Amino acid sequence: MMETPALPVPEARSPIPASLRGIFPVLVALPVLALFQWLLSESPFAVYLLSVMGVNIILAVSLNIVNGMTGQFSIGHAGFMAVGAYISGVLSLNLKEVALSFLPVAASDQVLFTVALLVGGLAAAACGFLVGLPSLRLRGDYLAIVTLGFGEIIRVVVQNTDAFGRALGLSGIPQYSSPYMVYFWVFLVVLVARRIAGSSHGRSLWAIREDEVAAEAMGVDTTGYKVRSFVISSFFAGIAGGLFAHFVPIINPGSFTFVKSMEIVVMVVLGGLGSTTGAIVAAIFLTLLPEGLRSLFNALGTEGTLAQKVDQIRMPIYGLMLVALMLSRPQGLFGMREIWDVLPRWIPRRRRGLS
Amino acid sequence: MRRLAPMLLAALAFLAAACEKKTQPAPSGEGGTQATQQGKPATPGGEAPAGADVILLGQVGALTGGQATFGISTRNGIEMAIKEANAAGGVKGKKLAIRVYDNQSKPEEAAQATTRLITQDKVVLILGDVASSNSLAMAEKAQAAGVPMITPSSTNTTVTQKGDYIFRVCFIDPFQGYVMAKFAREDLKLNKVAVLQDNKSAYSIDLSDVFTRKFTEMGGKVTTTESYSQGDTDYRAQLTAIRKTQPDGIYVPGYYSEVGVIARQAREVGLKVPLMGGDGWDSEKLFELGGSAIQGSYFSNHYSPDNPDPRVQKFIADYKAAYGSVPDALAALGYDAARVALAALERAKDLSGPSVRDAIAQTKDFPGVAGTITLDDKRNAVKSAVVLKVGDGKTEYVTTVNP
Amino acid sequence: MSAAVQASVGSGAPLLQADGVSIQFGGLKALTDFSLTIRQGDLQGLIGPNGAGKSTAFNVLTGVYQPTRGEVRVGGLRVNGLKPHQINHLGLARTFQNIRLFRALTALDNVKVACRAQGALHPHDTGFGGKAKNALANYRDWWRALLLTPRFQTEERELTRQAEHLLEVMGLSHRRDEEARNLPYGEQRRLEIARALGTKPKVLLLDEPAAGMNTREKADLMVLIRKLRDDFQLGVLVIEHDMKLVMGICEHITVLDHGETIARGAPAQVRSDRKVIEAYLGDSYLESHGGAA
Amino acid sequence: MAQLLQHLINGLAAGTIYALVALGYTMVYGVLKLINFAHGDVMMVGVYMGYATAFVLGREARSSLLGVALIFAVAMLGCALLGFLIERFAYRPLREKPRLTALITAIGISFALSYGFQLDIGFLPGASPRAFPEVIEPTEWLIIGDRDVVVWNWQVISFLIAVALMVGLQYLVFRTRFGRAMRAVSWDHRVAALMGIPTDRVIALTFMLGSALAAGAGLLYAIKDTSVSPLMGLYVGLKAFVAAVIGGIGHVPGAVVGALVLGLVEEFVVGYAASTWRDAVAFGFLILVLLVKPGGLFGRVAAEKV
Repeated sequence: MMETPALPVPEARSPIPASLRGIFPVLVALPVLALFQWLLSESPFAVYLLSVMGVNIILAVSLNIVNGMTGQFSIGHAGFMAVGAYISGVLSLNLKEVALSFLPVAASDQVLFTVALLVGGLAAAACGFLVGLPSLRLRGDYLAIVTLGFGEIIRVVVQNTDAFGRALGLSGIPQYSSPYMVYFWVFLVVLVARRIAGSSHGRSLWAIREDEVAAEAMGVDTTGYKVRSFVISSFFAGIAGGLFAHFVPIINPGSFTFVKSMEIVVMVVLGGLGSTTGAIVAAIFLTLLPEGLRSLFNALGTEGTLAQKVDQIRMPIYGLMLVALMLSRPQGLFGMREIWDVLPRWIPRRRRGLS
Repeated sequence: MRRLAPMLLAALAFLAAACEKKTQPAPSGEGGTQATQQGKPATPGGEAPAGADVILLGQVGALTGGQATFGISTRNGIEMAIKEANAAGGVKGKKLAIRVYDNQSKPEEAAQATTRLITQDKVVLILGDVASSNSLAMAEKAQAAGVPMITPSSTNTTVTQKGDYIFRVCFIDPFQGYVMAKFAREDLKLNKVAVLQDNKSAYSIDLSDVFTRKFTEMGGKVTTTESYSQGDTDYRAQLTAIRKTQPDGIYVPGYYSEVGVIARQAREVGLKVPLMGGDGWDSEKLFELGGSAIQGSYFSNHYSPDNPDPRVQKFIADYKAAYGSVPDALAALGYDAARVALAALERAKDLSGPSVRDAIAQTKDFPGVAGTITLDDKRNAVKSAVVLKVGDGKTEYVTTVNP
Repeated sequence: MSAAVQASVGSGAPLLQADGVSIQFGGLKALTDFSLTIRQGDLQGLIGPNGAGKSTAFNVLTGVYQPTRGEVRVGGLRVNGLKPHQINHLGLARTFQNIRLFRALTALDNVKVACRAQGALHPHDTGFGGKAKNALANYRDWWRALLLTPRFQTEERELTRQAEHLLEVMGLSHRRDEEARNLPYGEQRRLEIARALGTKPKVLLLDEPAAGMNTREKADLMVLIRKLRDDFQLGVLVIEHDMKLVMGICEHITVLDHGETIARGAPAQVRSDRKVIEAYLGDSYLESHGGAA
Repeated sequence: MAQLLQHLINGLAAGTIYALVALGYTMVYGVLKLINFAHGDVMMVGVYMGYATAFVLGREARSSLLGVALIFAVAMLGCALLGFLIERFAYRPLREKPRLTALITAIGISFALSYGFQLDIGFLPGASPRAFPEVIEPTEWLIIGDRDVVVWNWQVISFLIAVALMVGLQYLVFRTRFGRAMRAVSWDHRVAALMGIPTDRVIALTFMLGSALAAGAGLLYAIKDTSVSPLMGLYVGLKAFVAAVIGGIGHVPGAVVGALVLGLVEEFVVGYAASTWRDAVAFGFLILVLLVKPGGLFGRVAAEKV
């Protein structure tokens, strides 16, 4: 029989006192992230690649809340990312000269960076609400096309407003982002996704995914919950956009096309709809794959014309690989379950039911 | 929530109150990156792998996506220059190799590929992209790491302003826009001109902005500015709107992939006036796509293909033999950029970043295929531009405009 | 069930009342002039041949369809135009004709979804104020869930306890962590009832609960329904084809045919009603048996 | 006034092309409830097949009636085969799986085709745009005023071909046995199977039909706008999908109306308002339509059977 999806109920006595349980994971994470940042500081390529990977993880996990847990179908995630990127980028550009008097410059930069991120995230969340509300009366494919439309409208708006740098894009945004910051937010989004999944709100989202009519009859305010899942997911997409804007030298509309939205949807489906760890693993895999293909082809020798064409072959290979994966494992890597449900028996796992 | 809201407001108010001008000025224009050194790179990142018998160059270009055609032409031009150099014994007695990465026409991919070239592949020099936004992303990373970079065809002024390691072998938008404005006003004596730009391309927008400003300064009038997006193939709506304003000419600073079809549809909609454009027009495909409709139009370019200079004709013949088609401006610029780089590498006392940078800066009257190249103090190429008239299957030289 | 509804029920208003309710889909008159009153402790039946409009009546009462005429009142409060979840919060729960469990969730989670969804503290106040209060209450709940506050943890434990109790009542404790889709048919039926009870209803609407059961299971079900009514002080309305089952447990029966109410009253009286026999067994039966029995 | 007429003609011309591609989307969606994102790229492949045939035929042979017919036949049959292969090997195994997995497969195929054709290895054409050989000798068919409004012969011919294809499809869907079977499958393919309808064959045929239509549309598009490139499928495919949704996805006549409306809206936005905002207005219009009529202009929102 299929193992049950891990919707743990935090009722078993856990060693940590109840009041501390909420912030305990955060306390653990901070030193770990500091170590992680120190390890990476001397290799810029690792820093850049891991930052891109972190942003992709945030996008995948946040989209999983809408496409995975609530069973809705959004292909406009890059639009929310763009809102976050441009709003926080413009804010940082204007605050470039400003510093908080009581803090050393580096610290005040980080504080202002966080403020810019949050403003970007909230703007994206507001867009999530705007797009979420009217379109939630629509079913599946119609909702998809409305979210797709939203993404395209944002791209055209950005392309035609001077404040956003039009087609050239916005450059000179202070590069405040660092792996520490990126992975702090990765940690936050995973924590939020897991806490939602484990809570009664998460169960209501699952109910909507399984059978919306039955959920409504059982007292779940389906429209309200769908809007909330949209708002939370687009907030984190905005944060991901903000982080992206602060480590990429320039952002322009070309980075937020509907092809980018589709790449995020692919990560969520590949990881398994509804599985947070699945989304993480898929995001890591699909970020490192292109670089891996490059290293592989470089190893084959740099002289031949094949080496020159190597980078062109990546995209068709990516396409065919998707088809193969979907045919071999349609339910995605982990299906609806988390990694600790799928691991083989001999790996010691926490007792059932402990969150 | 009741306790949370007042706390938040207090924090915001406190933050706002505490803001004041930063005491020490933000790091100079280079925008010191958080992760790596600020301003002047302390340790040059680009020192050659000791003792290696191969000098490795890097190129990042759009090999897939909307601008694949331009990226591939540039790569072909560079590849040819490298092959010729290797045949002639390489540089400093060492063979040359080039590693080409695709940026899918996206700036974040360009930055990622550049960082990989610098830190993993340890390239000595980087040849930059066509699209200005991608080149800007690459310039930021190259400057920070102290690796010299030459962009063959990014014409946006801000690219070389990123720092002293960033060079370019083509002229910049303000000059090219001025060239066509002057030509339209003085040679063609046009009074009313419409502009049709590609709002997805910074090159096209910059050229049309400069043209509009310069043409109006010289007493002309720009009747309307319409735009299309790269990838469109139906421009009849824009052209019908332009026809209503009865212009004497239309400035279309786009790429040949779109301009050819625009010319056809302009004639179709009844616009007989001459079309004008920039170096983005220069390609054999212009005649194939434009057919008879494009004839009688003018465009500014780096060089004239029927320039009798033997080096130019040899380049065109070799390119045609190697790739089966006449080289376009992007291939020619790619070829020149590579040869400027190789000449600099030969001149430089060693392969470290600063010495190669200084060698490139000394480029003076370099006999490029696409015009003689002299780099000014802002590291832009001081080149004269030629204006060509589109004939039946080939272009005719009209005039030269010096900077 | 919220305080306001308790207050009005206390004053003797019926738990569920529909009077003169009609529904038309385009030309088709699915239901005409349907009236029904359920008080606490009632165990009523709603019968009729296939396509008589029984399920349509159910869907009108629970807010899935909006009536074109007439009014539906739950605990004395008019619910026309309310969404199903708002009506549910007023104390009206239902099961479905073809089982609609949350198939991938465990039995426990199926019931917990229903238990938890009582978040709306002011369901009757459907004006803008009510909506704002609900939204605020809900966002505060989300914050508690995200911060995993102690209060949230106790709430979750309480929910689990309630759900486990309901599973026990319905004899499904051994299926606690089993996915709903893996349960045998009879148990899925019972899980649906347990889930409905999770919303702490005052009125329970059972849509063909005995469909697909053998006679022994039906007998057990009859006992169970009566027991639920007494233990939870419910008003129960059952849709059923099986005359024996309906006649067995229902004290009052409403008969529908082609959307119209053709008979209403005690089981014995309805059994002998000419129109009911004609509707059920067709005219031939009447001729052959020489009019009413 | 002439200006308005010219815009009307341009808009209708663009609309007919969108219509033919949108019909493919709607038919496939009707039968399989799947948004076939690879549909635009199948059209692109058809155009390149037509390009190759026209090249082989040589200058004079291709502008003869037989030549044109041959080019259309090769492209449409080739695409029908491609459509069959895609459905048979990529979509059929996933038919019972959640719809999102089939969609990701479609995205995978779309990437493989569009980026694959950008390579210039072997028979693949390479990235640079090409001019579709002149198949119909362009002559002015109708001129109003001194060239205020110009209608070209090929515009009329392609309009007639498009209308012929649409009428043919309409006849096939609503008048033939196969059409009835297709509609039955679109309502509920499980029940249709119980009624003895060979659902697999019907779905395969629908795919082939949709792909062939797309090839036809692609050729008319290439004749209209001359320039042909591996990414043309992506751009036209998206707009055609929007048109199909405006009309009510799954509703055959709706797709045509949606496409014509979209073509005209885009034309008038560019013609009279700001051309930079064309895409934003197109999508804004779509969202507006969906807000007013959630099922699209003709679509019916299936009342959930409780």
